[in-house]
Amino acid sequence: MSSSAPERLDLPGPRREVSGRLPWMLVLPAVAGLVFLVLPLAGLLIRAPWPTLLERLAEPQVLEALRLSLVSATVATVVCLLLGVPLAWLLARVEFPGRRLVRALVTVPLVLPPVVGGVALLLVLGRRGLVGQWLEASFGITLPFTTAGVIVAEAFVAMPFLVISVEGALRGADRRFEEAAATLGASRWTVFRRVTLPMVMPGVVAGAVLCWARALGEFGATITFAGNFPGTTRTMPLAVYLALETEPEAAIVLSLVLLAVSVVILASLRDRWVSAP
Amino acid sequence: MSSSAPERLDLPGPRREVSGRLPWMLVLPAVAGLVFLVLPLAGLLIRAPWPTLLERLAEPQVLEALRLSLVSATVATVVCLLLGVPLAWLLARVEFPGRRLVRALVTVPLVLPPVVGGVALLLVLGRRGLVGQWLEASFGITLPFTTAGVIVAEAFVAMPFLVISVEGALRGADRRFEEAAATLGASRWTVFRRVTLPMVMPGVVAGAVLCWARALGEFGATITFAGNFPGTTRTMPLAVYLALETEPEAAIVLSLVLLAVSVVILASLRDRWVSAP
Amino acid sequence: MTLRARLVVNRPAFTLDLDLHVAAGEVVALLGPNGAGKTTALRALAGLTRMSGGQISLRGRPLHTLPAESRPIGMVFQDYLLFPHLSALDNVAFGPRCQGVSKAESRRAAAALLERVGLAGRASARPAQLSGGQAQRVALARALAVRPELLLLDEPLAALDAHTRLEVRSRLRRHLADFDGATVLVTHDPLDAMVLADRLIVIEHGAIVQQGAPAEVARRPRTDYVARLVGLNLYRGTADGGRVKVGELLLHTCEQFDGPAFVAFPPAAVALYRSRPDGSPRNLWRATIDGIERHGDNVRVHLDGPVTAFADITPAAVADLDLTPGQRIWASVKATETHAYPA
Amino acid sequence: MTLRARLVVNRPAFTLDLDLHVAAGEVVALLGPNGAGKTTALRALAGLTRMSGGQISLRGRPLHTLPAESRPIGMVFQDYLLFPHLSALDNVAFGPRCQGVSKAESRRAAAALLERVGLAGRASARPAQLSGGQAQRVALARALAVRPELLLLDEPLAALDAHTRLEVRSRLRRHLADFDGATVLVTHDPLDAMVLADRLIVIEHGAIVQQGAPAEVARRPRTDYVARLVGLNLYRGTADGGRVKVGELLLHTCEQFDGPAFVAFPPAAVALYRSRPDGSPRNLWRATIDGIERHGDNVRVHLDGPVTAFADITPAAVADLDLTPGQRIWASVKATETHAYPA
Amino acid sequence: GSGATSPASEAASGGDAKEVTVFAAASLTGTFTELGKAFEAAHPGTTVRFNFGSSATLAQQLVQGAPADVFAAASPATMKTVTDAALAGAPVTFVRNKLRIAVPADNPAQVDELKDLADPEVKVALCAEQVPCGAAAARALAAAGLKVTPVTLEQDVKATLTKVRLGEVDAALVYATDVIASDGKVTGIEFPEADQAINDYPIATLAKAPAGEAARQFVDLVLSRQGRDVLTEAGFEAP
Ligand SMILES: Nc1ncnc2c1ncn2[C@@H]1O[C@H](COP(=O)(O)OP(=O)(O)OP(=O)(O)O)[C@@H](O)[C@H]1O
Ligand SMILES: Nc1ncnc2c1ncn2[C@@H]1O[C@H](COP(=O)(O)OP(=O)(O)OP(=O)(O)O)[C@@H](O)[C@H]1O
Ligand SMILES: [Mg+2]
Ligand SMILES: [Mg+2]
Repeated sequence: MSSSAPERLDLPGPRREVSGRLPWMLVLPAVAGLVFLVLPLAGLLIRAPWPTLLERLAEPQVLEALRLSLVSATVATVVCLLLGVPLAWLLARVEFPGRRLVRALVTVPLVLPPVVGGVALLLVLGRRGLVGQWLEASFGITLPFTTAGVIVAEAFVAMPFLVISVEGALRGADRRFEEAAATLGASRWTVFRRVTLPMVMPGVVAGAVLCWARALGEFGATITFAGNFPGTTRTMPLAVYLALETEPEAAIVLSLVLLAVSVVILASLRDRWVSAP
Repeated sequence: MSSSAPERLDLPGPRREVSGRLPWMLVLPAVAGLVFLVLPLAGLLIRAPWPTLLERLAEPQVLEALRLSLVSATVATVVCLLLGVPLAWLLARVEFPGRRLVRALVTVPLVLPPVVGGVALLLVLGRRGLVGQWLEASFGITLPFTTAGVIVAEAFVAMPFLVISVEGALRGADRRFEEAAATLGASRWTVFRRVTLPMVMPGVVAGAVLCWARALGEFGATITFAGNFPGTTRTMPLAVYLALETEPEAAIVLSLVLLAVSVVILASLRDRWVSAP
Repeated sequence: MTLRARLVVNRPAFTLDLDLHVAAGEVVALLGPNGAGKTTALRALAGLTRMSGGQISLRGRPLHTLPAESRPIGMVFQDYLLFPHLSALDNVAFGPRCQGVSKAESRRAAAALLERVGLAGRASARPAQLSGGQAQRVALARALAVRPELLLLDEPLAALDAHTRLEVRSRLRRHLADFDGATVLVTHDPLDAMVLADRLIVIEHGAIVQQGAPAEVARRPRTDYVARLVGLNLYRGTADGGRVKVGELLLHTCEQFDGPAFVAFPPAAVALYRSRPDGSPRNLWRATIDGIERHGDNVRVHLDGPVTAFADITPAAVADLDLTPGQRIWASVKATETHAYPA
Repeated sequence: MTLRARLVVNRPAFTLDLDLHVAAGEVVALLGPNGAGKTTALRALAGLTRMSGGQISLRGRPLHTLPAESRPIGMVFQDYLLFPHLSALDNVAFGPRCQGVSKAESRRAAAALLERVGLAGRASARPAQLSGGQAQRVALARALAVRPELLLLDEPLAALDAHTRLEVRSRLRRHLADFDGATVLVTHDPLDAMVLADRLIVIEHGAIVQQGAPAEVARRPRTDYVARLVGLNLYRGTADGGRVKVGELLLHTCEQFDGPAFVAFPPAAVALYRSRPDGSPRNLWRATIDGIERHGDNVRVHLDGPVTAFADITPAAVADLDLTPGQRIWASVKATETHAYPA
Repeated sequence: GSGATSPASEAASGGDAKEVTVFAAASLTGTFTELGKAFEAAHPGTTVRFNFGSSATLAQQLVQGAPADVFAAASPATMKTVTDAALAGAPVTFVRNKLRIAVPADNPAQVDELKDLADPEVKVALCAEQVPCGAAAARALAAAGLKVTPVTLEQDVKATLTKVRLGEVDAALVYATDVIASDGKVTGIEFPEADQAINDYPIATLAKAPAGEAARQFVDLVLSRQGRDVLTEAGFEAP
């Protein structure tokens, strides 16, 4: 026996996990949660006017809104990454007085109804706003009614998602690797860039996905702050809302387009990023 | 010298960090991000009608809406935790065909404009909806226009935040601790409950905070699916919406109340939870 | 036989293929250089690494079809893996709790085990507050707490200081003696292996290269790795009566046989001379000094030449001979200290 | 003096207070039982643990005012802490990169260092794909790559197998010999300490209990921990000429002096008898056998009685005397093997 | 709370209706709340519960089976969605709303009449054509033969008004009621073409109104002299 050729294991099923049976205590609620999230989508799919769908998709206005949505959500996510990851680092790694309050303040745009968020942005960055006045006088920059305004509104609403996800990831990361990097002469910036950031990359990706998705679906703050004009500020959610006023079927089609595009993008991107480290 | 009494270190500043100077490459964008998130709040504060604020706060309708908001957001968060944490576990720990697609589908409620989300919920859970019909016929349960409906709408919109945060935390966690638990005879359920969950608690807390805050600010899906009845379904964001119709100043006051309450709750809760492990 | 296993694990640049038979109450030590596959073998036994083939049976029941949590094993990991959110006591009580023992009873048992490893006073400490060795001892207690039928230890004593090590080693030895299941122990320390194990299995590159009783392995190493482990110079050659030809060199030995052979002699048996000696030692060759290092109370000299060898000499001899690296020198070993055995 | 430090760290249940002076080119080994504070002392030197007091100066410049990244140190951690997202090569190249060396140049230097620790073939492996000992060697290379003035090693050889250990130890020794900075090394292995260090510092409970040249410490241990480390039986008593009173027992020694004294003798010097012997040994007492374990080629017998002691005897002697735990027996040591020195 | 069953079905199960559920356009929030109080005073024991929202959302809810007694919409189009589904009886127009040019109190662009809006220097906000105020604005501009390029097409009239209140735009076309509700922060300018673009507000009782009789009584109140006074005071015009 001890010199027999290695035998193949006769295991039940092709993908049997080493660590045992799946616990129904977890699988049951997980499936329930999934159904809860996906079922309403089924409702939309059933109601969608399939015959006219293709023809509607060909409308240039739809493509324009879609393009604008994707571009502005992506740029907003980049802005959020540039500002939000450092902010998360500050909250997770630096002790300063009032940190608890600051951490709670970061969630403000989440709690604020988006329309009020838009009003608040107007009060600050609008033509007569605190900072907006000065921006216009000094640099000739006006944000409302421009694509830049859409990005600002989306970034404002979506950034908390990024900050909170990344902060959670940073707190969960083993700080001793950062210590090891420090003994190798790495400044805090280098530590952040070459050790901390790569190690919390799954958290950053998760946060960026949340942020991007939230920006893509943003409606209230965008229309309030940036307005709604085809080509410059009318993103898909705005088009959907207006369609809802007159023909709900069209709104469903537009929503499905938005969903399909985002699901395809997320499904093709996330696993590659997430499984990297 | 070698036998001198231990001398106190003469360090500059009271809280000097061991690991060196703060890198401006991080602090600068962090502060910029913070200002960006908090400045609009300042705009609201400046515009708020302070003299009438207190008297408005005493209105029973405001307190009612606030109570309803807090209760429904909290119940929705509990629902999301019960369903969403297992779902996150499924996505992070179990290999199954189509996992990538499922992971992308989880973000659907994020991308869907909330009003369309509300319509979708009506299509499925409404009185004439796919599941709603059956719920009413079999159990006499109707969800639209009830507080339960508010909770359903909020949970639908907020759950992706929880799922994605927790999944990120799970992927970041060291799986070898789970292996160690398995060798000690722990079933996957026990491993989850006693090892995985405590280790990713910061991630779960971050997710729950996001989820709660998002549920608290939820407007579009709620008004569409649950309507806007004082006492049962009129949460603060709906009250803000109506106030915008009649007196915009009142809307700002109501928003500030919502913000103040949530900031106080988050500031008092989160650090305690987060610093536990 | 309690444990009969054939472990096959294929990895891109590595294949493990071992037969492992451990009797009830027997302690088998797995030795081997870094990367030999010792940890992989333990993980396969525990059900943590999927086997590409083979099978495991414990007391006649198949084990490889069970998930890790249903295998009656206790395991101590190379880097402890104590649960960071639980106190030392709760780490140890974890296993019994999973087996359905009541909370109070589990904690009592855990406290008793912590006492046995000398950590009664640190029961409430979190792993992050324990020193390396304390953590290792808690991990040991945690594995013992499940009363396993098969105990797997991945370098259980590596992080312990000499003092504690001695104590924990002899306690572990006593526990293993009481223990009627099989034990597989991975260690780098030949002393641990000699003291704790009834049998040694030496693996290199995923395959067994030598096994046997500790004394047998120590006397007759069959690979360079084992020879260094037990502190012998080892060569492979061809025996022809009382002489073994190793490369250019002809070594005289006590044993008489023909055919492929190993020859071994201890570094302490090597004598060094500045000029060619006219004495009785039959085995004499010219060598170059490659390096000199302190080794315990003696000095170990690395020799290059027709064979590479270590020689252990006293510091006084180093001074007398005025040895320096690069120097040419004569080395000799008496035939009576040179042992040959069939390869 | 290159390094002069007074390290004070206060923790709730632990205080570290050490004076540490290391000359240029000197290697100091920090020994001590688990939890003595060795890692804490290294972390304080590296700037990773805040000191409650004291100061550090290296080549006359104050070090304790610098953040960790500005201190010219290299450190090997007890549990490696290799960056999981970088290959072995990039882990080693990390330090030079931080010092502003170009990418290509850093990688060349890193490849050379990996070669030196025998891991040229695993340069592109991620830490998760390395075995324990491979990881340790990469960590060593990573610390050497920054060309530090002060090298801090927290058990750098603990996870290496005996074979590799010998090689890496002698390479490390050569590197330390070339190295003109100060080295502080934490180890549990007396052999590592003896081979690598010019001076030993033994700490217990956060304070120095003994220091000196390895041979001196080995000959004249001053605490139980050190005695076990170097393999001696040690007692404290009062000397009165050539005799030392240890509790009830009077031990005769070669040395002559008065006052508080330590007495030490090796386990191998203890002879055991079934009945009271009528011989020359002057030091004789009645003992109980507390335990017996294999110890290398010999057997170590644990004795209880007026003094607790270890005796090393041959397996043949065990068979002759038919020793069993619990048995009463006579133990003796010759006065010539019993050394006393002032306490 | 009382969340398990909807307020309307509670009323229905009570047999003798004690509760009237009114779905009303958000622009009716102020006036209908006042009328509700008056109704409750006149019919002791009966309560009126309002569900204010965008007319389109309300119509959607009704089509999906929402239990309601009365629907007051801000446009005939949304009412039509409901009547087409055979959910409501014949609707009656109870008020009309006329457009005004709204400018910030300091009128920075010196706008006095409709054709000033065509000046490219003037930033104008209009409602989107999909919502009633946008449709009305389009009709008015068409009647005047003007081509106006707005900077934004808002989703509802309040959002349009907000832009004027905060001075983000120089002018906008909104309803007279909105100007009156703005408490002087916005100035309203009447213009003759507004007569071509009047918006009708229809009201109807729903076919399966659980409150039956009480629902009709509420509609009667809205159409009564008393109702008309409350509505015209807020800026609405009688049909
Ligand atoms: N997760 C992994 N993926 C790929 N290769 C791996 C992985 N883990 C280990 N290996 C490789 O498998 C081989 C065996 O590794 P293993 O950890 O079993 O060695 P070991 O004998 O325990 O060594 P050590 O004494 O250093 O702990 C090594 O070549 C190692 O590089
Ligand atoms: N983060 C911490 N918080 C509180 N106590 C700690 C912490 N880290 C270590 N200790 C305690 O400080 C003491 C010294 O620990 P240290 O790690 O320096 O010991 P050590 O000499 O390195 O031991 P070992 O040989 O086991 O590694 C121990 O009692 C330990 O329990
Ligand atoms: Mg290993
Ligand atoms: Mg240590």
